[in-house]
Amino acid sequence: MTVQELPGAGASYRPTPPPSWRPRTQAAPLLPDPEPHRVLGTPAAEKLDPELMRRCYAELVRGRRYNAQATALTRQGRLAVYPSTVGQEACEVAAALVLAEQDWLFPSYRDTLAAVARGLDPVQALTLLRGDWHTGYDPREHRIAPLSTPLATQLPHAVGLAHAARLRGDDVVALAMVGDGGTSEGDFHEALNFAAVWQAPVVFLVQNNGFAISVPLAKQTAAPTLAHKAVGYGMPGRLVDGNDVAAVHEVLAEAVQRARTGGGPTLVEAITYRIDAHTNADDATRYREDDEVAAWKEHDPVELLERELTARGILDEAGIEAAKESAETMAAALRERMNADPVLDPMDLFAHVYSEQTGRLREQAAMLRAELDAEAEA
Amino acid sequence: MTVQELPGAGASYRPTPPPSWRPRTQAAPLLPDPEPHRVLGTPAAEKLDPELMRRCYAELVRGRRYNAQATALTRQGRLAVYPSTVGQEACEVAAALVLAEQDWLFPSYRDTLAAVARGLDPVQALTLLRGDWHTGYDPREHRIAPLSTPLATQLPHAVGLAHAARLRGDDVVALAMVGDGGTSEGDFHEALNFAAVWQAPVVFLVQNNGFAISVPLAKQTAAPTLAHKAVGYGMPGRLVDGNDVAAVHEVLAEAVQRARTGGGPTLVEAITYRIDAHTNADDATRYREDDEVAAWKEHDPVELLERELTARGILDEAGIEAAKESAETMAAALRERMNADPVLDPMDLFAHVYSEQTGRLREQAAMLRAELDAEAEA
Amino acid sequence: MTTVAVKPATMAQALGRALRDAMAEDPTVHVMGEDVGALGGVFRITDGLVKEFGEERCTDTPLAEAGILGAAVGMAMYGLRPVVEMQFDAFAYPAFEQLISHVSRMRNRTRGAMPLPITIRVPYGGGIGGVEHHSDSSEAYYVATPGLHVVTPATVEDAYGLLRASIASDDPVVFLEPKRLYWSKAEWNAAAPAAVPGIGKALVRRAGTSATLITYGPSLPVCLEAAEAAREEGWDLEVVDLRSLVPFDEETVIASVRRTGRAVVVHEANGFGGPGAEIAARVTERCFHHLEAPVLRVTGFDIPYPPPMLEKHHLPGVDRILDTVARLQWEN
Amino acid sequence: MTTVAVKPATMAQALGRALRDAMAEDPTVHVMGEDVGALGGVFRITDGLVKEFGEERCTDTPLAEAGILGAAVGMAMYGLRPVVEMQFDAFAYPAFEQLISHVSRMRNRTRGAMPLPITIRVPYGGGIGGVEHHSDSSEAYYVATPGLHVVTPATVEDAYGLLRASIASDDPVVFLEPKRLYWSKAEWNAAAPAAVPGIGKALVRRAGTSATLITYGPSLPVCLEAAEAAREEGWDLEVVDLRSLVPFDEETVIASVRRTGRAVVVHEANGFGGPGAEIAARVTERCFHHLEAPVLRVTGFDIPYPPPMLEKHHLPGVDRILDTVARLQWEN
Ligand SMILES: Cc1ncc(C[n+]2csc(CCOP(=O)(O)OP(=O)(O)O)c2C)c(N)n1
Ligand SMILES: Cc1ncc(C[n+]2csc(CCOP(=O)(O)OP(=O)(O)O)c2C)c(N)n1
Ligand SMILES: [Mg+2]
Ligand SMILES: [Mg+2]
Repeated sequence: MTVQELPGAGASYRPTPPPSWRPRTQAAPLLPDPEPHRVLGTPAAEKLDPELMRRCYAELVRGRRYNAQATALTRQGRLAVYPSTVGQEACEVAAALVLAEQDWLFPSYRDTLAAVARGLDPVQALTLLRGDWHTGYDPREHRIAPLSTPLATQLPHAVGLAHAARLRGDDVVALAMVGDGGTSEGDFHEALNFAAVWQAPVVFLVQNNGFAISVPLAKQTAAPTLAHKAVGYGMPGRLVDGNDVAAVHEVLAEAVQRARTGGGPTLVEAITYRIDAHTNADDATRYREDDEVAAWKEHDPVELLERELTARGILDEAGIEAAKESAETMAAALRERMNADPVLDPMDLFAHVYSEQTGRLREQAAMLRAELDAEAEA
Repeated sequence: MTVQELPGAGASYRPTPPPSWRPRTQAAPLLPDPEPHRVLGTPAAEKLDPELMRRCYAELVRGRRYNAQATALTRQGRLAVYPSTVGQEACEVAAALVLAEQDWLFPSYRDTLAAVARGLDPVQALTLLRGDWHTGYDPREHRIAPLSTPLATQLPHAVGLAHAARLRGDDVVALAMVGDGGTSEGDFHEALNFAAVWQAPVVFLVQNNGFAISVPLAKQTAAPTLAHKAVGYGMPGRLVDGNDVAAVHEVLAEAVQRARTGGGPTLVEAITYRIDAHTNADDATRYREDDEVAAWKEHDPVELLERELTARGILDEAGIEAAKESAETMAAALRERMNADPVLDPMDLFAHVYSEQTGRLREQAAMLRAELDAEAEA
Repeated sequence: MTTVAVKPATMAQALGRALRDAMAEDPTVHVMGEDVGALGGVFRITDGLVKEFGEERCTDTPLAEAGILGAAVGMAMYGLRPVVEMQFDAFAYPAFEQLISHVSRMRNRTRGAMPLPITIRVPYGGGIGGVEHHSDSSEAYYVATPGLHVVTPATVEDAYGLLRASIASDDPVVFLEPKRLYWSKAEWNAAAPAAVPGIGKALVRRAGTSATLITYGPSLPVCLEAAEAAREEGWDLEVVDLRSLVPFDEETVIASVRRTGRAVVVHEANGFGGPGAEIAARVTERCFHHLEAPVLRVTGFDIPYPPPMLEKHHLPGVDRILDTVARLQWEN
Repeated sequence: MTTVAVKPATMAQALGRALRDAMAEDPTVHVMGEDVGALGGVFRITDGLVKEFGEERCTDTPLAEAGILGAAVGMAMYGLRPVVEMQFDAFAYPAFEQLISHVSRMRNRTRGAMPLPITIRVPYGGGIGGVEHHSDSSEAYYVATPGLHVVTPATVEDAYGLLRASIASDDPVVFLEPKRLYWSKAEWNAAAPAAVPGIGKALVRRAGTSATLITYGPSLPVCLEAAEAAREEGWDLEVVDLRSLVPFDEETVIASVRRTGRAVVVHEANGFGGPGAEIAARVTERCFHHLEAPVLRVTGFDIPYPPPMLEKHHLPGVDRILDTVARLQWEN
């Protein structure tokens, strides 16, 4: 066939999309907010739910106290390590309070506070960090997945669980937490993509606290914001002031509602700051300036809320005192209970590797048993 | 401290970004073209470079013939497997021609044609697929990385190489090819993120041919387009008609130029279609309709260009014949050379595992040597 | 369903049937992976499942192995029983962090509260002329990971029985399918296929007295052939099919070796640090005074898997097995 | 630079010095990883490098291990010599596909045209009270991957010497750093630190006649302590430090075992499918008639790494080593 014989040569070729091409959605999903969303200190604060805000306040105060107590426990050798969430309490608390009873929380290794704010016994939340067994609670009982140390690996779990629940017809939303650094991992990408393709009822909350240990955000990404990453998966992305508990709660509540009603996943980036070092073992002076920390302390999540609520008459002196007191009670109990040495059974090492012990494990267990007996005799 | 003592309580709180927050770039990077970019059949075709277009045409014809020949070789048992690029020749050819001598190409397992269009001996390009040694050429000599079978794994290599070249002050751009399916892999994400953070001179070319083996794009992503993924890395994303060689070349050339001049990476999505089955071993009728294939055949990259060039007088009957003839010559030579059994030295199995053979490998080599000698004697 | 009497079936068919039966019996069984839907998998093992059970139970996932396995973890956390297909051995590597850090440890991490009954099907091994990355024998990685079971069938019957048992297990199972046996045929009663009650039992596939060949998966037919050929040399070889590498059925193996006094381990995987090392070390430990010669190994060389045109030199074959048997110090 | 005479140094300091010297000598050496810059790494091994060599030679990467190793592959393809830090053992798992499918195979794939001189530093092992995922002994995975060298120092001197040799190697090296020896001290001549000419030579760290303890990395000090304690029981134990698992210096090990007639392999990694299996199998193969007893192993149990409060029960200790030595059939 020569070109002369071709039908409609040249100009008649229509510049339309090729046959089976179509954009996957009609338009690009909403681009994230250009500025972090805020409620406190803005006119939107008029509509705050006093009951919810009082609960948030109590949890923030408790959370701050919990952080202080946990860090103190590291100094006393009662915790092997503690990654503090001082400065990030608004995210932790909002993530916990926004979920319904039947929903699931997928915390990262830093997020013990979210688990505690959800109602988990602080001692159970800290079991791992204490050097005790890897998980201190039954995840199914609390609908809190084990704290995930390998970064971003919990995100596909959240997607799978939410997907499974929907397949079974259950009303369950999964909220998964991850840090700014964790967004660079392949698992972040794969999880968000699966969630969007499956329209799974998941909410991804990125706590952008400015650092992955020592690595600042500028070395982690060149994106305008982390929320912009949502675009590439075809899901909505939201940007929120992570120290404004009302704003975080609002944005997460919308996302949870979207997920619950079949609207699929949402990526939320909360801008916050890690006031303490990465963990008690870290030396933050190596990689950041005190000035920056001081400036962020002026934007403290507890104070922001306290100021707003007192200004609006939602909170009074008595309420503040009551919150403090309840926090002290929690801290005292925690301190006391953590001061007792936990009793671990070495034989547990072999008890849960498989549903049934292999011959090899039985043999090894017998060896350890004999050693322990010999020790006890000596 | 009570709330009364707090400075500027309530209304005076300014809704500004928290202290160290700033968007990483002033604005979101350019959103990808809403429609695939086109040149052929549009007014933009006025400005086509005749010389370049004639080269493209010759390579397209050669590429089509190469594909046919390679598929024929699978039927004759001369290739173990062949993933055809019939229908995708415009992408393959443009990717090859857009690069300068010193630049690097990172092909996926499907992209032998791009390597051939870059000047690689077709027999060397097909060595792997023939069942012969894993790589048939010296990557450094041709600046073509080995064909990458594990999907998307070549993308971080391209980033690292481009970064290294820039560190050494060399003018080198790396162009990495990947399929629509490959964009779901974690390595895609990590590579694009590294490229953007490092502002590495890399161009990522996604050939969206509608399928990952049998899995259609709709099960792969919910993004508006794959080009939208660029947004989340803070790099420009472009969408182009992958069957319009002039458009692909133009978009890639811009991206290569941006990379070369320090502008960092670009993600290009080329919308195209795999006319043949996934490989000769695949049965495409299991997962797609003939109608769709037929419609895409109407949007054939070779015909589109031929039509445009003849309409514009850039190509005449003689030019068409010459291209065909050169393609036939290539095919005949390829056929003939592939008909000879390659001679492999079994002892090569041990020769390149390490720079120096370990004792264990020497022992194993001796064993094989003895077996071969015994066989030869028998 | 019409009754099908004993007639030849392929291992691929038996595997497919096992999936089908498991899904039919237990609504929590979900099959997922790349191309498992309309295509039926690149080896057609999942053929027909999407038609019978729908896309929700047999799901074509995005192309991302860590995502697939990670999502399966979440599904199992919610009480489902995912059966994941990894398309080829080497394409399971991207999922290794999920596998090692989560799949193998979730039960232990939660003191048994959160078992993960996930079956990970991995077509493995060579001998099919596959180009690079399509013929790895990756079992050493799985074997070295506590918390996983590692199962591999060598016969049509076991393909069905062991896969059923693996899916039924409350523990994660890496189910290694010997690619080159997919098309192997045997008489098989498809009307009443037999499940294997549990995993962890080796079988003596051929009784013998001179020495024991210890093997599994793709190397079983090679060993049986070698045992036949060995008769000419005057050796009566016993052949043990491990069927699962974890649990490793020491008792069966050790009983055999104590009987024969000599043993050779045969597998395709690289020798150095391969499963044969564990088997040889353990058998020696427990049979030391019964052994007339050290336990030897016939394995793939310690090299990356070769290109198709050279793979025959790499794979353990009858001759190499016989040569090795000959080195078992018969003069003693 | 002021001359520093022989004085105590930690393994961490020696490793840092090795990196510094390698970078100073060879401008193609680049250090990269998470937190290797301003922080100097979580173990401070890279402390000071960014100040001396700038961010381009000592680079804080995004948090993505496959990306780090994949980028290093590309850099090595262009002629650089990347030294990658994986922050902890378990956090190297996301990079396994890059490691197995590319790092270990690129040279072989290209018939030697494209070697990848990459050093991958992996802090490994337990005994530091690390919470989950911070104490894995992952060497079995590396050992089972042809194309990689696997090196691990046990002394301050070797930390320097072997790391220099690894960086100098044209092959990819997985350099396993025993975490709990980071702060171990020894007299060391920092003014003239000695490079090791090449990797692959084991060392007899203690001569003895009764039996050989074969070990490496974190277990060397434990074995030396056990050897001292064994004197009370009347055993004079020889202790061999492998220093590299690949290449495995068979000759040194075998010479020792042939001399002593008995051997115990000691390592922290899980026993089943661990490196000790290979060592035991091979030593037995080559020393069969010299052995008075089977080669035994003292290893971590076949379980996921335990929580800090239980790790002492898991780790091979002096008593368990002596108990095992006692099982070497002395009555014979
Ligand atoms: C896969 C993996 N790689 C590395 C680490 C080591 N690590 C622990 S926390 C951390 C930084 C995490 O930063 P980010 O995600 O921002 O969370 P943040 O600590 O700020 O809460 C790193 C690198 C890990 N836990 N997992
Ligand atoms: C990591 C990995 N997983 C799975 C495969 C098996 N596989 C080979 S090609 C292919 C589909 C690739 O689709 P796409 O990326 O769209 O490229 P195309 O084949 O269309 O060129 C798959 C799943 C692989 N090669 N690598
Ligand atoms: Mg952070
Ligand atoms: Mg495709």
